[in-house]
Amino acid sequence: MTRMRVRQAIVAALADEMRADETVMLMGEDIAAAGGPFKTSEGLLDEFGPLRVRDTPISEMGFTGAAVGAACMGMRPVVEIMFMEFLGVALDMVVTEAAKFHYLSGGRVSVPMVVRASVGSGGGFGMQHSQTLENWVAATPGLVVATPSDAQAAYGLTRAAIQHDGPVVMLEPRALYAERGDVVRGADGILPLGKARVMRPGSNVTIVALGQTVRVALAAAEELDAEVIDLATLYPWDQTTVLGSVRKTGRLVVVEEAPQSGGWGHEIVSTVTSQLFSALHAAPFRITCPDAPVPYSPSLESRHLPTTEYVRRQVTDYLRTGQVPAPWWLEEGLTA
Amino acid sequence: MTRMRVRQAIVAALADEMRADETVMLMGEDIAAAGGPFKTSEGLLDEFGPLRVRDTPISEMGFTGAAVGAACMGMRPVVEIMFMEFLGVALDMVVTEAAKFHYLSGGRVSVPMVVRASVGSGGGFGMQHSQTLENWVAATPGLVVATPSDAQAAYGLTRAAIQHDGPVVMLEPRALYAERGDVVRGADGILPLGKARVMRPGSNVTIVALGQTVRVALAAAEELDAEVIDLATLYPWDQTTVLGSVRKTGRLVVVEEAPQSGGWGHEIVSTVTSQLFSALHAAPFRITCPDAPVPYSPSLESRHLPTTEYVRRQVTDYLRTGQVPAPWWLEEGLTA
Amino acid sequence: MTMTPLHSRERRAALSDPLETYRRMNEIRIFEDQIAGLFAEGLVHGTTHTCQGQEALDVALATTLRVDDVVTCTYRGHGIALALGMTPDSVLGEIMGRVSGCIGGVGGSMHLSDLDVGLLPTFAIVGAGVPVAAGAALAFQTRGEDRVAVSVCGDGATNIGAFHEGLNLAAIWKLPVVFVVDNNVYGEYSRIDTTTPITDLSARAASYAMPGESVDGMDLDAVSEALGRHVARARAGEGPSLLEVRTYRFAGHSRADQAAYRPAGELDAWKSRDPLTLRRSALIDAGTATADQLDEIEQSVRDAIADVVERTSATPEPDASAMFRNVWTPAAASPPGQP
Amino acid sequence: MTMTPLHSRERRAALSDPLETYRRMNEIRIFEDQIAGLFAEGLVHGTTHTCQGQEALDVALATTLRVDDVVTCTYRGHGIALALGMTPDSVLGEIMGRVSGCIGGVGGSMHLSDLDVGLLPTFAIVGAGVPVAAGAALAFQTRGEDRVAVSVCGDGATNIGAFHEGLNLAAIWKLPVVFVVDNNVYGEYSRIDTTTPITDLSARAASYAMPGESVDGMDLDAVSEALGRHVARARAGEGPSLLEVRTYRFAGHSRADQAAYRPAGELDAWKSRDPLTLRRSALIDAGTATADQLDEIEQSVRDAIADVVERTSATPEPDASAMFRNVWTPAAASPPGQP
Ligand SMILES: Cc1ncc(C[n+]2csc(CCOP(=O)(O)OP(=O)(O)O)c2C)c(N)n1
Ligand SMILES: Cc1ncc(C[n+]2csc(CCOP(=O)(O)OP(=O)(O)O)c2C)c(N)n1
Ligand SMILES: [Mg+2]
Ligand SMILES: [Mg+2]
Repeated sequence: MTRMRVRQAIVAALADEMRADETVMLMGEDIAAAGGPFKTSEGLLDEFGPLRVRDTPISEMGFTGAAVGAACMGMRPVVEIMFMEFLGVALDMVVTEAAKFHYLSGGRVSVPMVVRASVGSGGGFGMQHSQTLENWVAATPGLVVATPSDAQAAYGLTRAAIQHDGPVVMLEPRALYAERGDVVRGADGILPLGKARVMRPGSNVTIVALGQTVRVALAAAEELDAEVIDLATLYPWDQTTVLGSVRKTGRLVVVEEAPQSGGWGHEIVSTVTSQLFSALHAAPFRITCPDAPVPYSPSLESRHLPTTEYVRRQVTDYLRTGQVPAPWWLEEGLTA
Repeated sequence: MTRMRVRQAIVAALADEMRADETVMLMGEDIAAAGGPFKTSEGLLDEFGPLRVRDTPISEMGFTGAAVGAACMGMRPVVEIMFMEFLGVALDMVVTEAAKFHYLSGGRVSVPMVVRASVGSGGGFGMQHSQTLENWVAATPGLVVATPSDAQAAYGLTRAAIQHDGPVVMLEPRALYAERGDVVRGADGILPLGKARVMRPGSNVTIVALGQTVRVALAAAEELDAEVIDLATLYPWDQTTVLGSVRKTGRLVVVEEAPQSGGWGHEIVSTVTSQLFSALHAAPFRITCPDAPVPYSPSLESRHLPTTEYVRRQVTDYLRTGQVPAPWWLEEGLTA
Repeated sequence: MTMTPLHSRERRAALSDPLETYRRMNEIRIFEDQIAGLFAEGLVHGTTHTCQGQEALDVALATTLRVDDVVTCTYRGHGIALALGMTPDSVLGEIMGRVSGCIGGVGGSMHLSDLDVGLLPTFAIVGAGVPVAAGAALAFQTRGEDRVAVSVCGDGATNIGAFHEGLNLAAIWKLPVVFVVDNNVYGEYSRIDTTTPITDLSARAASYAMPGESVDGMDLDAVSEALGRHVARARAGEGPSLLEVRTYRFAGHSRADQAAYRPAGELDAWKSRDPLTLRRSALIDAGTATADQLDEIEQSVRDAIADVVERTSATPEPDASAMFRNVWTPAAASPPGQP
Repeated sequence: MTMTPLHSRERRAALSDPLETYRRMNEIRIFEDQIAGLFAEGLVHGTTHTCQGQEALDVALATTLRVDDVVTCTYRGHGIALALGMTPDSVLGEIMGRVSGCIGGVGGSMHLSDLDVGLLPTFAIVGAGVPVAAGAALAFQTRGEDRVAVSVCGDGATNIGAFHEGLNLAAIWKLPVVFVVDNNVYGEYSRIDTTTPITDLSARAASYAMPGESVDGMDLDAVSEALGRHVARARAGEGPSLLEVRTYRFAGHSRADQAAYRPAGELDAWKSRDPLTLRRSALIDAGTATADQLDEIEQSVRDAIADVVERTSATPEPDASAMFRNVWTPAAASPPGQP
C-alpha cells in the first residue's frame, strides 16, 4: 500500500501496464516531453521511449483515429483528451468507429483502446472546460465508461480499462488529480470494470455517486445511516450492487455532477424504480447541478456542484419528510 | 389544410420562414442544386437563390461553425446534417459553442441557428447511419432539441425552431420523410417549442413517445384506454403535460428509439417518479431498443425498434399484472 | 466456367496472373451492375454505392500491396473488397443481409471487411478511414514491422478535417502509410470543382511536406506503377505520401441517383477511357491474350456472378441472436437487467 | 496621469494617434505582467494565458480594422480585447470573476467579448474560431455589406481540422475573411516544429488557392501593412487569404508554466526584437516622440493599471442569480420543475 495522489496513481497504472504488455502505448498533447498537462504521464517517456509515448499535434480527431487504427492492428493505445470538451471534435472516432468495430467486423477486429479525458468543475477553467459530458458517450452499446473517485480507483480502473478488449472512456475528475489516497498496486489493486464500490455501509438510504461527488456524498453521509455507493463504471453500471442496496434501504438518492436535465442519474433512478417499485419507501431522486453552464466566478462555481452541506440538508429533509426536497435554486427563486 | 409528406412539410416550413424573414438561410451537403439528399429543400434554391441556399463541401465542422458565426452576425442559418452521426465530427460547434454563446457573451450574442439532422433506423442504412443519438445533445443548458412525429409537427416545429433566438437541434426521423399527413400552414400551424402534444386521450396509462415511436405507440394503443403523448420537444420537455397525464392515469410507459442503457426515456421515468411517486399505481417503465447497434439485415432491423405488436403486448401485460414486463430479448434469452 | 477459389487469400494470390487482373476488373464491374439492378428492383433494402469506372485502382491496390498490408476505404468499397480477395459470396451476402455475408448480414453494403486480406471494416463516415490508416501504420512502425497501410478516400473527403489531421500526423511521425484519393469527380451530387478550390488534389501534400502525385486512374499499369513507388517508399521508412488517382464514377452516387447533374457528354468522354477497355486493349496489344480469351473470361465471370446472386438469394437472413453478438461487455458487469 | 476613456469605442478611436498605439502596446504588456503576478500569488483562481511578445499583432488588428468588422480569437485574447478597445476594468473584472467583468464574471480569462468593438466571445476550443469567422463573413457577404471578419488562431491550431475546413469553405465562397495565424512558436509546451512538418505556415494557403504570406510579427508597421492589404482585399470582395504573423510567446503557456522546455538563448534572441522596444525606437527615430514622452506614457499606463487592479479587487463577485441568466429557454417550455 502506497500513499499517492490520484494523478500519480494514474501514472503508476500506465507504467505497470506498459511494463506488463509492450503493446500498450500513449498518445496525447504534451503527454510525453512535458509529462502531461496534469502530470498524469510523468516519467513515462523516459522509461518507455518516444515510440510508445508520443506527443501529438493538436488534432484530437487525428490521434484518436490513429488510436483506433493502432488498436485494430494489435496495440493497446491510451489517448489523453486534455479536457473532455475536446472530444467534441472527435466523438465520431469513439462512438461511431471504435465502439462499433467489433460488431461490424463480425468479431474479427478488436479495439482495445482507452480514451482518458479530464472532466468536471472546480478548477476555475470556465464553462467550456468544466463539464462532465457523460451523455456524449452514453447510449453506446460496446463502449465502457468509467470514472475514478480516488487514487485506488484511478489505479485500478485504469489498469482494467487497458486490459479490456474493447474501447473504454475514462472520465477523470480534474479536481481529484491532486488528492491523496492509499493505493494497493499490482493485480490486487485492479478494480474490475462494471463493479460498483460500496464506500460506506448504511441502512436508511442508498446514495449513489460518481467521480467527484463520491467524496461529497461520503462527507454528507457522516451523521446519517446512509450507504454510499461509488458507481465507478457508468456504462455498464452495476445494477446488482445498486439494486441490492436499495432493496435493503428502500430509498435512493443520486448525487451527480451533471445538469438537472439530461444527467446520467436519471438512468439510476429510472431503472431502480422500474425494478424495485414496491420495495421503495419513498420517491428516489437526484441532487444535481442546475441547468446552467458552469460559471467561472469562484463563489458561483463552488455552488454549481452540489456541496456537502447541501447534500446533507437534502438527504436529511428527504429522510425526515419522505418527500423529495426542492433544489436550492428553486428554493431561492432562481431559474434559467 | 393541405395533405403533404413530412419532407414536403419541412420544405414548406423553410420556405415560409425564408419568405417572412430574409435573414433565414440554408447550408448543407447537396441541399441546394440537388434539393437535399432527402428532398427536404426541394425548390428552395430556385426561389431564394444561391446566397441563401448553399451547397457546402463535406465539412460538418466547417459549415456548422459558419452557421454559428453567421447567426452571431444576425442571420438565422439552418444547417442540414445529413445523418445525425455526422455531428460526431462537429458536436463541438453545437454543444460547446452555439449553446453557450448567449451565456458567455452576457446576453449580447444570440445564436438563432437550427441544426436539422436525420435520425433513426428503418431505412437499411446500417449501424453508422441509423442511430437517434439524442444523448449527444442532452444535458446542454441553452440548447433546444425537438423531434417531429408527423407532417404537422415537421412544419410547426421547424418554423418555431427558426424563430427561436437560441440554437435548436431538430432530430428528424428519416423513416417518416415519406409519410403523409394534413398540415395547417401559416401562423396557426406553428407548434411552440417545449409543448408536448396529446395525440390521443386515455385514462388507464400514459404512453410517452417521440419521433418515430409516436405512430408505433398510437397504433399499439388502439384497443387500450391509453393516453398517448408526443413529447415533440425533448429539451426542455413539457413536464406540465406529462405530469398532468400521469397524475390522471397513475401509470407511465415510455416508448423509445434508443438503447436500453443511456436513452432519454430514463429522464421521463425518473422525473415522473421523483415528483409523482405517491400518485403512481404501478412502476413506470420504458420500452426501448436493445443494447446493440442497429443491424442491417431487414428482419433484424425491424425488430430493433419496438414494433406495434411488441408495444401492445408489453403495455397489455403491464396493465394486467401491474408488473414491469421483461423485454423481448430477455424473454428469448438473448443478451449482448 | 472457372470456379472462383473459395478463400480470400487464394483469390488474392491468383492476381499474380495478368489475365486474372482482367478477370477481377470484370468481376467488379459485373458485380456492381448486378447490385445496382437488385437495388433498383427493390430486391435489396437500404442503400448502396457502386464503383463502376474505378476498377483500375481497386485491382492495383490488390496487386501492389502485400497480403499483410492493410487498407482503409469507404462505403464505396465493393470493388476494393473483391479486388483484395473477398469472395463475391461474402460481399453479396453482406449487401443482401444474409448469414453468408462477411459479417453475417448485420452490416450491409457499407460495412465490408476481411482481415485475412488486410481490409479493415469499410468506413461509412467520410474521412474517418484516413487517421485510422495512419494509426495502423503507427502500430507497424512502433513494432518495427515493414508493413504498410493505405487509406483510400474520395475527392470530397479531402475537404474534411480528418483528412488534414491524418496527413499531418503521418507526416510528423513519418508513418508507413500511403494516402490515396480516388478522385471520381463527384462527392454525392456535387462536382468536385464546386466544393474544392484547387483542381490538383495531390497539391495538398505540400501542406504536410510530403510528396504528392496525380495519376491517370483509368490505366491499371499507370496506377500500379505510381502506387508501387509510394508503397515502396513507405515500406522503406521514408514516410507517407499522397497519391491522387483520377477516375470517374460511371454510376450515380447511390442506389436511387440517376446523376442527372452531370454535364452533357462528360460521362461519354470518360467512358471512352473505360479502365476495362483500356486493359483489354493493353493485353491484346501486348500479345498476352486474344480477344476470344478475354471474351471467354468475361462470360465466365458473368456466369459466376449469376450463380452468386442465385446462391445468395437462397441464403437465409440471420436470426435475432446475431443482433447481440460481438458487443463488448466487461465480464464483471452485471447482465443487462430489466428495463 | 491620463484617464482611460470609459467606452470601448472611444478607446478604439483613440488609436488613430500613433502615440496611443504605443500606449496600448504598453498597456497590454503591463496588464499581462500584472495578471501573471496575480495568478502566481494565488489571488485569482483557474487558469490564464498571457500574450507578452504578441502586442504588435494585437494593436495592428485594432488600427487596421473598422469598428464594425469582426474578430474571432483565442483564450490568449487579453491583448486583442484591450487593443480593440475593451477597458482594462472590464477585462480584469472578467478575469477575476467580478461583476465589473465584460460578462459579469461568469466567463473568466478565456471568455472575453465586446460586440461594440467587434470582438466575438474569445474561443477556448482550439480552431473553433476559424469557421466561426468564416460564418461572420458569410453573413456580411449574404447581406451585401462590406464588413470583414478576421480569425486569429495560433500556430498549433493550424493542425486541427476546423482550420482546414474553415479555410476551404471561405475559399469556395470567396468570403470576406482574413485568416491570421499568430505563430508564437509554441502550442502549450510543444515547439511548432515538433507538431508541424512545414516551417512556413502560410504555405497552407495553397491548398485552398488563396494568397498566403508570412510577416515579421514584432514590427507593428510591418504587421499593419500586411494585414491592411489582406483586409482591403477581403473588403473588395476578392476573397480570403492567410497571413502568418511571426511573434514569440515571452511567457509560459498558461498560469503555472515556466517554459523550461525552451532551447537556451531562444527567449533572449526574440526579446532583442521585443515589439515594444522596436516601436519605441521607431517613434523616436521618426521624431514622433521623445524618449521622455514615451517614458511618461509607460509610467502613466503603469499607474492606470495599478488603479484598475485596486478597483477590481474591491469589486464584488456576482450573486447566484448570475448563474441563471442568459440561458436560452423557449417561452412555452414549462419552468424547470423539481428534480
Ligand atoms: C462526415 C460525413 N459527412 C457526410 C457524409 C455523407 N456522404 C456519404 S458519401 C458522400 C460523398 C463523398 O464523396 P467522395 O469523398 O468524393 O467519395 P465518393 O462517394 O465519390 O466515393 C457524402 C457527403 C458522410 N458519410 N460522412
Ligand atoms: C480542441 C482543443 N484541443 C486542445 C486544447 C488545449 N489547448 C489549449 S491552448 C493549446 C495550445 C494552442 O497552441 P497555439 O494554437 O499555437 O496557440 P497559442 O496558445 O500559442 O496562442 C492547447 C493544445 C484546446 N483548447 N482545444
Ligand atoms: Mg468522389
Ligand atoms: Mg502558439
